[in-house]
Amino acid sequence: MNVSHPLFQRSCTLLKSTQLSSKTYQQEYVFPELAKISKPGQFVQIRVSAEYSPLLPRPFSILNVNANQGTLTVLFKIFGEATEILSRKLEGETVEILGPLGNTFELNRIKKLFLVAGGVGIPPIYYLLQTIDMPRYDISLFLGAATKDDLFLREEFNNMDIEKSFSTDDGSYGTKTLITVPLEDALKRGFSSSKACILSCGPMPMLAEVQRLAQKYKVEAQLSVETIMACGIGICQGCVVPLHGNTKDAKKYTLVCVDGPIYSRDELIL
Amino acid sequence: MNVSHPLFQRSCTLLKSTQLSSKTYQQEYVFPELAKISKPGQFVQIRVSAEYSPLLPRPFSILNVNANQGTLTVLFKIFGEATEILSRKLEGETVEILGPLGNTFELNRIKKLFLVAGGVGIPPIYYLLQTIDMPRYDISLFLGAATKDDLFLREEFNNMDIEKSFSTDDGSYGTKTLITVPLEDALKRGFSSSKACILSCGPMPMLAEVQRLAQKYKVEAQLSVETIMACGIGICQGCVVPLHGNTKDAKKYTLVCVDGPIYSRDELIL
Amino acid sequence: MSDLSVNIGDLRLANPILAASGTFGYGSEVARLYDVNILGGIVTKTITRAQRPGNPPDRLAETPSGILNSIGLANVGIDNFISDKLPFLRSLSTSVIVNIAGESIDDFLFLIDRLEEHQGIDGYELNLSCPNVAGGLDFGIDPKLAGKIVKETKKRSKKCIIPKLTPNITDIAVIAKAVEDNGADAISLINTIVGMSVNVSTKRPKLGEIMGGLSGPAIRPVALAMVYKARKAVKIPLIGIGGISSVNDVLEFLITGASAVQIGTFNFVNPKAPIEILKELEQYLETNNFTSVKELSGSLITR
Amino acid sequence: MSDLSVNIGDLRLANPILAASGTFGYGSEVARLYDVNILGGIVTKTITRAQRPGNPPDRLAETPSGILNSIGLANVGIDNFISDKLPFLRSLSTSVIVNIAGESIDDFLFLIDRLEEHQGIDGYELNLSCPNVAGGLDFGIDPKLAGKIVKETKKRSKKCIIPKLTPNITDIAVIAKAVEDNGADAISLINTIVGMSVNVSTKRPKLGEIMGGLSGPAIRPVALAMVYKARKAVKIPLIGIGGISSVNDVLEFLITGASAVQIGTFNFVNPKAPIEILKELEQYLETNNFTSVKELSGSLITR
Ligand SMILES: Cc1cc2nc3c(=O)[nH]c(=O)nc-3n(C[C@H](O)[C@H](O)[C@H](O)COP(=O)(O)OP(=O)(O)OC[C@H]3O[C@@H](n4cnc5c(N)ncnc54)[C@H](O)[C@@H]3O)c2cc1C
Ligand SMILES: Cc1cc2nc3c(=O)[nH]c(=O)nc-3n(C[C@H](O)[C@H](O)[C@H](O)COP(=O)(O)OP(=O)(O)OC[C@H]3O[C@@H](n4cnc5c(N)ncnc54)[C@H](O)[C@@H]3O)c2cc1C
Ligand SMILES: Cc1cc2nc3c(=O)[nH]c(=O)nc-3n(C[C@H](O)[C@H](O)[C@H](O)COP(=O)(O)O)c2cc1C
Ligand SMILES: Cc1cc2nc3c(=O)[nH]c(=O)nc-3n(C[C@H](O)[C@H](O)[C@H](O)COP(=O)(O)O)c2cc1C
Ligand code: FES
Ligand code: FES
Repeated sequence: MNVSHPLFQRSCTLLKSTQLSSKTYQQEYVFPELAKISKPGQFVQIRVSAEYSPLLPRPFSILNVNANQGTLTVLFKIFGEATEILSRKLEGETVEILGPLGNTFELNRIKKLFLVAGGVGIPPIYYLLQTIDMPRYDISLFLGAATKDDLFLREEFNNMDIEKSFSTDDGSYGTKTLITVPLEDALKRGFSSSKACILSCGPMPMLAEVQRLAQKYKVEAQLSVETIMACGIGICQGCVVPLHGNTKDAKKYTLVCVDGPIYSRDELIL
Repeated sequence: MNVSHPLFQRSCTLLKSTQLSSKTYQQEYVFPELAKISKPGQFVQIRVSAEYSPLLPRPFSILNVNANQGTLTVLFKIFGEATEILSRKLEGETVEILGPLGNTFELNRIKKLFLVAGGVGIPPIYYLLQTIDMPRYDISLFLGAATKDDLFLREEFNNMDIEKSFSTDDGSYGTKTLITVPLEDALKRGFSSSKACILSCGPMPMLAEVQRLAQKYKVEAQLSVETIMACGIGICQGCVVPLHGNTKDAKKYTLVCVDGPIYSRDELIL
Repeated sequence: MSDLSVNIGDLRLANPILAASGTFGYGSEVARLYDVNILGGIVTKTITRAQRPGNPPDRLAETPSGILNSIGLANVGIDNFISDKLPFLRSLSTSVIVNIAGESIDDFLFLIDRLEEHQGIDGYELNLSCPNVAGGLDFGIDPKLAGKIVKETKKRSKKCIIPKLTPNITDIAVIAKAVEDNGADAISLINTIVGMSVNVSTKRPKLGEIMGGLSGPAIRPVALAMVYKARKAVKIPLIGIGGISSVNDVLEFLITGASAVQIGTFNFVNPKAPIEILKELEQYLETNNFTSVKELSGSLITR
Repeated sequence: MSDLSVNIGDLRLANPILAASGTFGYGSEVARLYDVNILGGIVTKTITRAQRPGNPPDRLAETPSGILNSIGLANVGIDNFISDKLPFLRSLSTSVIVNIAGESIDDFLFLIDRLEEHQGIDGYELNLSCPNVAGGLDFGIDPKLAGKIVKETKKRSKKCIIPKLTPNITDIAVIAKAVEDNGADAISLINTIVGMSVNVSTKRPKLGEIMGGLSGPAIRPVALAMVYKARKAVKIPLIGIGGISSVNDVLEFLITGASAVQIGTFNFVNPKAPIEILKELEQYLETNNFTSVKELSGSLITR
């Protein structure tokens, strides 16, 4: 953990709230300090209410920032109480936001990108695509979700000049299959192992399968995981995932909030 | 306690919310079952939120009902969390209301009414005046509050053709004195003891002084008290006030929510 | 329709949703709002030998997701209970469990003997959170005393004897075991947790008695852990109590090992909560294809 | 300006607001957000002899106005603490209290001996909620063992020794008295309350370890009652812990008899909570004309 990495907490005004689908919202907040320094893959902790319920802030990936206008955008799906309350915030209201948190993707020496995202794992991949010089890379995008509604930002992705493949569990958009199926097809087709990397973000079962495929096809991978968090800054020790390379007397864990959320291919037991 | 007394609980729509002063609101709710049967002095329990905070419903006196339109009106001052949340309700929103609760004033054989109310004790007195045939009584009204803003409904009272006296602690409206001072002046002037009665509602210290004066000037009184409540229907035993006539081994208490909130002059230790 | 009935010793409850002692009066109060026969059972306010006026006010204070009370077992006493309250309870088709407390074993036996003379009672809940005047401490924290009360009361009645345990204890399993060993038909747990709150502007405790009992959703995780520990310690049925506010909460207790539950504080928040929750429980069982609610009890997967 | 300093044994804290063990890491994490020297003191995460990876996930679950955790004393171990964490702590001007735990008295003494070799430590908090492997139960529930740990550690260090008590006990006064009698300089209370929560859709406990510790506003009334009881039992200073979220909560603990307080769970809710509360405390003292915060401590009016 890099202690000198700057961190900010402040009350942020909601500038714009857009309902993307029945359960999905995109919200833009004023947070100039963060907008200047955040990187793709990082997240923020949002405290949705000053009450005791929900007590803890909730982690959300950064979908995008606008450094000039000093704004931060997140995209979220209503799961439970906190996301429900957040969805009802009106423009002009404020929430406490802490960030930027966590690490970022590493693109050194990489030319070929397999981007694999599912559900609420889509935002970090979107943010990444906003920050890189797309023509410099050979990009294949794989987006999956339970249903069309959860395939967030599909229009924006459709407008990008990259190779893409969409899939849904119910076939309501793209192919009716798990996203890891077209991924494996692509991996089978071959790639330059030294310059390729899978970047993936999504639910644990999806990441586990991506990990398996990356190992099988011997391609590097960076996997972004989600766990239950309390503090987001390494002080509660709550957000752990088991690491490979356990000694025989004790398991080892990593703190997702400070050492993650992004891990290289073989680090985690998923 | 009269078990057969009808009682209703339902989700009630807020029809109209009016801010009377910086901290005071008047709200009209749809509650036809209650509007048909409630009586002056009775109250309702309002659960302001479905969350755990505030957990308990809060008691509010009935300010008025409109049996034809099936509505209930309450008037409240922002004290803490529950009243704050209630004040922010928008027309069309719903809250759970339970009522009618408690007993009512008894006007049998009474001709001369001394009505003494302070602060949030004003609503029951207002409701009473809406229901009685005013010309049949000789009415002297004494309204007191900390400051002008808390002298709720003073315009409405001013429009009534009865004798009135206003006082505030800071002199911002009416006389700068405690309301019990003009009351004592009036009692000194004399009245027909057998047909007179003081009806009073307000903070405990005011009620204690009204009790003292009523005893001193030998006039009947009906005093409406407030305590902290949980259930409002006699099942928690929380809302007690000590009764006179204690035996030597144990104090006796009365449940304000079912046996009160209105008690005759000498019943309570105030 | 799934079978909602559950067995507590020889007592068959129509469903697992009961109203908790001290939060439902003597049944008649809530009967003004709904047909209380819908409930699986009613546990009365604690009845003592003599009428008790209870503690001086204030008796209530709100805390985060909970309430503190210091009612002090205010109740009408056994004589008034039998003459004024029992007739209504007897008229009900739902199960009636009378909660009793005393300051000595003799008190408990006296109360049972008096109540045994009357019809309409389906079982006894022994409130062991009452201080034993001689020893100075709660009956519920002394396994020997708790066991003895159960053993003696069992001798006086063939009805269900259900000790109700206090959570203010180092190891609930010890007491649970003691009452099981002495013949308890079931165990109710938990009673309130000792708590306190201060009015900062007056510098006085918010409760007249200084300390009181904490109840409500705040204590639910504590209650659930105690049900879990008791479940591992004993085989008799458990009745889970503490902070239940929704069908989800009921399911947590049943899955953890309770056979039935009691709803306490939430009767004050929403008096119709027990019947609303019962309806949701029925729907849950239907949707999830349970033949009987009994299948849920103890279905916790721990590995 | 009112005097904010308080004394805990020989230790003078600049103010009564401390960060609680396990909720503030090793100090450096929160230093990214504000100058931690503003605090009255920092209590480190519990340090053990060996590094501990802690319990399997999930380690956290939210409950009404509280959270459950089953971190399992995950910590870097004494060696890494001394080499990697102590240098930063030593650089601070605020008081540093190192919280230690062990499975035997020997472990505690070993840890103290190692730490005594180094500068920058102002006191030790003894986490007595750790299970004593031999006896199987927490040190904190056995007055003899708790007393003995205090007595032995006192022999090894001249610094403040502050046992931290568990609330999962029948009578906190007994343990408080035992540690006072054996020379404790102060008492911290309370640690978390045993609790549990179940994921109804998976039928599994929400925590990997099944049970965990409840903290946050939900437990505040319980903590306050324990401070009240301990205050009546002992004369040494008390450090109040449990659900503190605002200056009002701090005042409740001080009035009830605590000399200082620790903020735990609220560091997760709002990492700046301790310094915001401290500012409000200063304002409160000014507005209410207190010369010193010490005047508040134990100012509860009970009649
Ligand atoms: C690093 C990270 C980035 C995330 N990014 C996004 C995002 O960009 N968009 C988005 O919609 N969601 C994102 N999530 C998930 C989001 O945090 C949860 O959906 C949210 O916490 C649910 O809160 P709730 O109160 O609405 O639901 P709850 O009722 O609390 O829970 C619903 C589900 O969320 C899980 N959950 C609850 N609390 C937390 C917590 N503190 N941390 C993680 N999971 C929790 C629960 O286990 C449960 O499965 C991210 C999570 C992490 C860890
Ligand atoms: C029979 C009765 C009739 C009332 N009628 C009115 C009315 O018409 N208009 C009005 O503005 N207020 C009325 N009140 C007072 C009103 O109930 C309180 O102002 C309200 O409960 C405060 O809630 P809060 O959460 O806003 O404040 P809190 O922060 O909870 O408390 C503020 C003050 O209200 C007291 N209080 C808190 N909870 C309760 C409770 N459950 N019952 C009673 N007092 C409580 C507290 O002791 C404190 O002094 C009445 C009270 C009673 C008992
Ligand atoms: C106001 C109040 C009064 C209570 N009185 C009694 C009582 O007389 N006897 C008893 O055994 N339990 C009594 N209890 C405890 C409840 O029955 C129940 O065990 C406890 O409140 C926990 O459940 P809850 O969180 O659902 O309220 C009382 C609880 C409250 C809140
Ligand atoms: C995530 C977490 C980790 C904790 N770790 C420790 C610990 O290592 N040692 C300890 O003595 N107490 C530990 N505690 C207990 C706290 O220090 C504190 O006593 C308790 O949480 C009550 O205070 P609170 O309600 O303000 O959190 C921990 C608490 C939490 C929530
Ligand atoms: S969320 Fe607290 S350490 Fe990661
Ligand atoms: S408020 Fe419950 S008995 Fe009166």
